[in-house]
Amino acid sequence: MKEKIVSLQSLIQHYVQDGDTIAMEGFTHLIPFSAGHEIIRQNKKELTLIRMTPDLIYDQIIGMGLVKKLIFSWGGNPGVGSLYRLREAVEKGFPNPLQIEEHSHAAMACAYQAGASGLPFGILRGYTGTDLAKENPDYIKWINCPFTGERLAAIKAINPDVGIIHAQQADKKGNIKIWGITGVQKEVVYASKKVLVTVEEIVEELDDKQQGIVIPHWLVTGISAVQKGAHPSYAMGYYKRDNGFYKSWEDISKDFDRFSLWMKDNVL
Amino acid sequence: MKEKIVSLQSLIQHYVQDGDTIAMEGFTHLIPFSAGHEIIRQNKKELTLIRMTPDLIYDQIIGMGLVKKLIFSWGGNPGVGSLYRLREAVEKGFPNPLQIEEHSHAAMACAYQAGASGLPFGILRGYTGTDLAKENPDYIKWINCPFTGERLAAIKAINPDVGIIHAQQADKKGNIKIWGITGVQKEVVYASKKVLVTVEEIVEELDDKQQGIVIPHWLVTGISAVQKGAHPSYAMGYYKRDNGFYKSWEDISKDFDRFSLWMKDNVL
Amino acid sequence: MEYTKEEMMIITASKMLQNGEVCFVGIGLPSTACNLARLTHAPEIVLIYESGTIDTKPHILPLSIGDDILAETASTVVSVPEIFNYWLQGGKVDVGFLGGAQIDKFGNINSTVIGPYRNPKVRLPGAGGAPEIASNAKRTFVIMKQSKRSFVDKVDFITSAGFLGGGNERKDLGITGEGPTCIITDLGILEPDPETKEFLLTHIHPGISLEEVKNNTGWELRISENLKTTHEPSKNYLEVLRDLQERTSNSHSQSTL
Amino acid sequence: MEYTKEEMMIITASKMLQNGEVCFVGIGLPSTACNLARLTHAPEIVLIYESGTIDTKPHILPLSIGDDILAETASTVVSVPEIFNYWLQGGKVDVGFLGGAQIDKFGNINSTVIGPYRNPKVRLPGAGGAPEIASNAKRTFVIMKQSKRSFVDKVDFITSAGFLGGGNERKDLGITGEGPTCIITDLGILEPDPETKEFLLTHIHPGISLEEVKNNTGWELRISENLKTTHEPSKNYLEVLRDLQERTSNSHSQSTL
Repeated sequence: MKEKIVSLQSLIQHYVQDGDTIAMEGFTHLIPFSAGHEIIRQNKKELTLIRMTPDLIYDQIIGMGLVKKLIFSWGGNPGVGSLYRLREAVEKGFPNPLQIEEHSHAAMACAYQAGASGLPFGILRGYTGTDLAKENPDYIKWINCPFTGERLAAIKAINPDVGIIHAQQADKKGNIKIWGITGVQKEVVYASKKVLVTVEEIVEELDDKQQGIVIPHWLVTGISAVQKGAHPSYAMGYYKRDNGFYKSWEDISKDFDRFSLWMKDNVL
Repeated sequence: MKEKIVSLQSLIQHYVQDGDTIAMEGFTHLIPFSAGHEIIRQNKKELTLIRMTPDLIYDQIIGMGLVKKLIFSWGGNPGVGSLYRLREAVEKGFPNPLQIEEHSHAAMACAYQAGASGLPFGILRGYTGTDLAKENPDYIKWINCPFTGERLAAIKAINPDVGIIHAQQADKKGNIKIWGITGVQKEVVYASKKVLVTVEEIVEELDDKQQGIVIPHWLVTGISAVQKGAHPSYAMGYYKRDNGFYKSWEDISKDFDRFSLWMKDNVL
Repeated sequence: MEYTKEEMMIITASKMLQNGEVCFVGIGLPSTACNLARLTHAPEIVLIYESGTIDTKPHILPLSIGDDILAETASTVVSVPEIFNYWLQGGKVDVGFLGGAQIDKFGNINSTVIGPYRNPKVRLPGAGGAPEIASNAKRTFVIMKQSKRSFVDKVDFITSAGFLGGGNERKDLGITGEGPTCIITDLGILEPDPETKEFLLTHIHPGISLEEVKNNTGWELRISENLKTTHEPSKNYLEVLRDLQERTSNSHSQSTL
Repeated sequence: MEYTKEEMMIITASKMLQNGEVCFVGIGLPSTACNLARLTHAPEIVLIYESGTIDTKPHILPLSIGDDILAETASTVVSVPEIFNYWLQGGKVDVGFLGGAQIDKFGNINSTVIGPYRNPKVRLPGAGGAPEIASNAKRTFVIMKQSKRSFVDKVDFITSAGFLGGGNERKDLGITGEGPTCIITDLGILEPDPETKEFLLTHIHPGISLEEVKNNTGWELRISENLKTTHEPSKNYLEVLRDLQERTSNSHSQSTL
């Protein structure tokens, strides 16, 4: 596509393929819910999803049976409890068996950083004595510091096929501005082969009074303007986190039929 | 000392010792010239100085015979030519022999980052085939990626005894605000055992409209307000780089007697 | 003033924190205890959440680790890699404050699975920031409700290392942080034996019997020779805590949809 | 229009750059050539300086790599670790543009010492960003005045790897970037033989004799069978370049002391 700023439908249709490895990031803040919903509507399948905190959006995509593998570091409903669709997939293989690749936050941030830095791995002082390291030698190994001999963890880099984030603003050229909690979004942008961004609004000039980060336009593959595109997560300066909805997800997601109905009514 | 905000004289006297390893950073911007001059006036000796770009300030401290070792990655007068005091120390051992530990910028940034991250080394895809790596096995080694087998450089971490930076603002509590080019200042602050900061001004509230970084007060050991404390380098928002002076340094520093006279007239 | 066991636990935990300490805060009970400390005896305590919010001063408790209230009231917000690399791993955190689903007699925490890892009976949320908080904070406090199910002889899965097999094992493996120095529960306080690193009951909350504590511990709990009774919570702490929880509850029950 | 050899070199170099390319710029001649390209045929070229200034559009040339003018006209400013990790090492740079004190027939650059490293005759400024620009940019251009002293058979010190000993040595060692694809000088353009990677003269500037080029090369320079003559600089390029240099010179001669 020639145009960088397109409809959400077109953005997902052109740049997300069945079988892709996709990182949708946003640490509590700016979670790209609308983009995730469009992936569900377009029935993109056999996905490997990457996210530090899968949150409700991945619970939904997993519950819809579109995910074959999840790479993550904390899979709960923050402050509320479980992600029941994720749990059923792991505990009962329902609606599909779900492979998992599991990290700690520090290790996963390290893996993204390595990916963004063009390195095959990152190093971490951590994981010593834990079972996560013992269970997952495919992506957690040990190296010795060549100067001190100290044993440190080596974490395999993460380089998604597609990185998807939500941001407050884009200008018409496609430069992106994010402020507030920026999580690992910068790292995902640099680590991913394709970068898709939904934004609250397209502006003439990016707000340069907000402390935040700018992502230069030539790193961005495609952009779509989606108001409230992070709800029930939030977009600082636009709307607040819908903690009430996060709490109500507990009951919606617990039962598959109720979940399916909710998805039908609210997403499909 | 109980007080965090003190005179420059007191700052250097209390927190800098003979024989210390000191990093005074500021990548072209915000170079802590006044702090360096105070170190010269107080005749702190046997110093190990660390700076990516030694710049005029280290040329001066070296020329005054106070330095035993320099850790750096580019030692010139930017856009002008040589640092003659540094050159004479290396080429002729005058006024003292100078040990050097030499990096590329990427490797030195990596070493600071490792230091800031509490790691004994950082990894770099670089240095392959270069003589810097061959000549300096004490701090440049090679490791193999435990996942891909790729050979990468390992750079020994830098953790200075004292990190000194210049910033635009401090508030009364001691929080620091820096904007414009921030170089490796954040890394130096996190990597150093003591952190000294000179600032253009002490303000009631930090300017939160400027895109930049905030260094929380409890990371800062001591602060001193020094107007034009970075001249002939610059402080964005306060004064511009004195490129004319940088050019004139060529003639001042070439000849030791002229240099000594200039130091006597302008610094001592 | 009357109080619940949970209030006793939270207030006791909050009192472990000193003014001026830099504290890496987990969500839930740790966050409640840390903010209570900030609103009472430790106004200068520095609270850091793994979302990158530094020195945050929320007037209600965040539901998640990255609520807007945390960013809005922070001195500065940094990226997630920076919080883990420069702050936690870089040795800038005095106290890590953790919860968990299971803990064992050597202070190892499980927040990953009940049952076998590859075939779990219950899949829990997982590690999050805990493993590196547990290893890289200068010391850690744990706050957990005591029960036979959660205080076990051996955790099903070591998510976060305590003293591992006990004795010097943690130190010998090169883990830098001191480890869990106490477990604050709704029944008392457990602290490690200096040699074996097995957790002993060192404080019991007022009105709680030793019997009750033992019945809610999944290993043969040893009692310190020097067992003390914890101080009752004062009216002030109870009022500040209840106000905080009420403000929080009002705020979280609203959906903005 | 009359022009100097230096002008010919800078203008020829600027023409190698394509609109839209992301270019990591060294100070001095590379910076002049890159900004000239931006002010003529490549208005959308992205210039990145190692000070962390991204997509900068200075109206005068910076004297240093981190002049205020670079920060003021940048799309965004990032830290130095970020520019080297995420941009250069992360593979986001199309063209690295370098100078140097010495270059050899395989495009290896020396900017460290003349004479032995431990006992140098002349101590040069050193590496700076060059080694990783030379290895991690997708390809590199080199701009240097040609002379027997600077174009040598073998450099005294390899600061930045070109094709090392020639042939496939660079690739076999796993260096990711393609390496120096041309050396633009005041006398012509040198490009590597596809097999041996030895640099050959492929273009000669108008009015320059082969004799002069050979006399200013420290190795037995081979001439491409397909030698071309470079285009003369147009009036427009010369005027834009001279204006830029005049504005720059006026600005840099003022001391603010």
